[in-house]
Amino acid sequence: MYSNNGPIDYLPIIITALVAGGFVVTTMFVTHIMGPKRQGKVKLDTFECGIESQGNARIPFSVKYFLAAILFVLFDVEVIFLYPWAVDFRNLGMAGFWEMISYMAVILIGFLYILKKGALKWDTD
Amino acid sequence: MEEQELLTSVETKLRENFGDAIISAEVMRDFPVFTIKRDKIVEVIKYLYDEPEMEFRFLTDLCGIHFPDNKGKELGVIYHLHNMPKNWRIRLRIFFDLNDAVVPTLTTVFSAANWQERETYDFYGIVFKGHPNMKRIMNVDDMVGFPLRKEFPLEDQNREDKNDAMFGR
Amino acid sequence: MAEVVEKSNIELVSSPPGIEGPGFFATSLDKVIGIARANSIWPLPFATSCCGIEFMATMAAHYDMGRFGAERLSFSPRQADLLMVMGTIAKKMGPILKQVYTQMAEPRWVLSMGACASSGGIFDTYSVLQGIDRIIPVDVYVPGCPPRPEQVLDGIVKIQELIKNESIRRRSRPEYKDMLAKYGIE
Amino acid sequence: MPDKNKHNKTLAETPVVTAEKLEEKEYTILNLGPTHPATHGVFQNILKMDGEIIIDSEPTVGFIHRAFEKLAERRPYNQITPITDRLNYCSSPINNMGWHMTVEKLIEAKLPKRVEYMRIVIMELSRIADHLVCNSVIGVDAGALTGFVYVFEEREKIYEIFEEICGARLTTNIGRIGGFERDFPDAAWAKIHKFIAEFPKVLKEFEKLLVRNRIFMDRTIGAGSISAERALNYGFTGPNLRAAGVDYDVRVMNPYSSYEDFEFTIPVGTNGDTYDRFMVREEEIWQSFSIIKQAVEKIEKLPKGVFHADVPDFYLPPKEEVYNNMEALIYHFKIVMGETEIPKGEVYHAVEGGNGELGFYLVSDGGRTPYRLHFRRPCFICYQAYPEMIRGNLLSDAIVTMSSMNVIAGELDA
Repeated sequence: MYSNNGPIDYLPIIITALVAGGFVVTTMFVTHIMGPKRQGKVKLDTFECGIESQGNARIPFSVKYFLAAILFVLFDVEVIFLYPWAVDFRNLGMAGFWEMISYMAVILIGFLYILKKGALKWDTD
Repeated sequence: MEEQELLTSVETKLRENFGDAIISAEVMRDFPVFTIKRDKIVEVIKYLYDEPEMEFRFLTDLCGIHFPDNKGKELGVIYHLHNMPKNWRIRLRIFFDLNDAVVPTLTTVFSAANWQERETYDFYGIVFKGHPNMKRIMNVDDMVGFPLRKEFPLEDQNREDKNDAMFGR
Repeated sequence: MAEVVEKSNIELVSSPPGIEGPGFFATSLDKVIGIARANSIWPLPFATSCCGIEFMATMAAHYDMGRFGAERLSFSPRQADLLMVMGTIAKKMGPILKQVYTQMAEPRWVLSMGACASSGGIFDTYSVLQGIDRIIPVDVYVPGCPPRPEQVLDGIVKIQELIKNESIRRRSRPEYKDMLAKYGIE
Repeated sequence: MPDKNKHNKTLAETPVVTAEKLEEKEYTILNLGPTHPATHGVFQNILKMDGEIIIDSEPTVGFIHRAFEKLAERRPYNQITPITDRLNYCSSPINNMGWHMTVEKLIEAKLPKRVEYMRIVIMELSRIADHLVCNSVIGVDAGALTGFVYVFEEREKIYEIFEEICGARLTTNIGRIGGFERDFPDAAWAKIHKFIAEFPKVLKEFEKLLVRNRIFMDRTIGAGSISAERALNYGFTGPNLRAAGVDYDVRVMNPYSSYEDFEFTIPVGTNGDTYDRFMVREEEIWQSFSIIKQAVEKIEKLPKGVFHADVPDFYLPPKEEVYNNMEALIYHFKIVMGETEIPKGEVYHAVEGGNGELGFYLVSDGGRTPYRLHFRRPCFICYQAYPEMIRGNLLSDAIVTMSSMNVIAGELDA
């Protein structure tokens, strides 16, 4: 059932990678050449709806922004590990199923902890 | 008609409490109009606000006016008050000299007066003493002169393509 | 069923002039880039007053500016090609308009919609800037107070003509530089 | 007073910014500047924010100040109507007719019933158009764009009715002092009947999209709320005041243009937040719709052909008379040159505009042009309360609050 997959079978992947990478490189190269470059002090200033900007943007902001972002990354990585399982779902059978359930249970406990600690509560100051 | 009765009732009440501060009282079209001395205006309005029979609890409008030709009383401020439950509307007017255009502010009684006083200052140069943020609201902050005074020209001055011959000036 | 009109009146974008032969077609790079830019304008709606509401009608489904490729509005000058100044520009607004125009990426065009933006309109008063061409260069003026949506679309088509026939190197030529220097924009 | 806004913080609980408190905690300053899409063009707010919660806001206006009042002092009475179009340009017929009624009050002109009913049809149509723009833009600012596109199609139909009558879409300059410049053409009546037949279906669709929509309710309930007592102190009128719970409507309080012949109810909200303003406007559209139906029935019963009152000093005689008989020619010339005698006096007349009580305070010294004309602009007066309404709310609530107050730049910076 398995064809002896020699290196030739990876050709389509290489072609798509080349096309994708090539598209990005060429468009950046072409726009860099085509676009006229007129750098002026006012143009490089930050856009503040038309008025000069006062103060700088580098001031400490509250931690809940960072928490929301990092927790998203965490649960996103968790979903990535489900993909290989989903591909081979039938063959892994019940054993695979219980493994994944225990994997997700561990992360669920972490999620409950987050909810209890109120890390995602947005309205508090 | 009922404006007349409203006029007499409000006038008698004001005359009792403020005596000579009420300069004149008459009915114009359908509005009882009172001309009041400048320095008593906020007390009169506060009295009309608190008095149980009067209860003028709504400031409809506040605007300035400029009569260049009656000396000593060039600038004026006009207040429109409204008693909503009984639907009574009255107009109070104060007039004062062009050079000491200072009027006590009404923001202590009505927050609605905040911007309207700033606009009156912007247009007529009438300073409202005690106003939290007394500066121009409509025009550029460094504008010289007060545009709605009669002698201020209407047209944009640095416009060179409009020769007066065509406009009969 | 209404009988089908043989020649449909929808006029497809005509291909640019070029040398045609069996199986190949050659035209200048300017033309191709011009068509690409003309049919994908990202307008910045600098809408201040009544013309802004008429612009909403132009963008809505009935007159649909999206048919001309100008569907995607960009409110930041960084990704805008066309600055559409709509409505009265007071003297207080002048520096803001000039700042937004200067911060637009090249190549940029300006469409001044309405009599107020083009020449101060009926408001010849102390507080109104008598026409935005006193502070920024303008490519197309659309008359009217407010102009009908069809007039605005006609202005957009005129801008598309300008874009199609513009050479790529115009923006780095000296004439363009000192034209902008006249407005104090370096 | 709604004790809790949607982030269950009362106004008292929100951190009041005192000078020393400011120093010890660094607040982010955000400039919600003039060219921001949600500010409908021309307002600037410097927001002092702690994270997402707005502590204080400092609005700047006047970016399209066009000196209406100075301009009005230089124009004869007939030429001021085009200026009033550009006050609240979402519903310019209401401003025009407000101005005409002020002058009619000055010269004490009596209008025939038919003219007043025709005026009511036009005013209610433009009120529907104004509320349609405002409600659909609340949807756009909360993220629901489809409502906007569907509802604007109906608004185009209202524009077509205006076009049939006066030739213009947005800045209509409709009507004259004393009535209308011409009778409504039959095409206009046909379009009005078609509008009456087709409009409810689309409005129900729009309401189904937003009114019970979970996301929309979460976004708008409790956002930018103001209490009735504070709203009255800030001089609110119109839908913003009615949403706070006060049933004040100029059409009912001092009926003008024979509004007393119609039955319509005044929708009133409870806690004056964005959702209430949305619902009050939505209900007002239905009420205006029923007024239009009643007015059209009443007009059909009245004799045809009457479309203006007899006001010789202001109403231009028809062209065929001007060219044929001497007297009409003299009147035409006197009106255009402004030689007709205009009574002296002070008049204040208020009209229920799209955003509230639109007042005209006219001082006339008998001259060719008004001596002083002051517009009581509801937007200008109610936008003062914006900093207090959004304190303690999130930035996204501030955006929705601004569009729900329907602040129109032209009316605000007159």
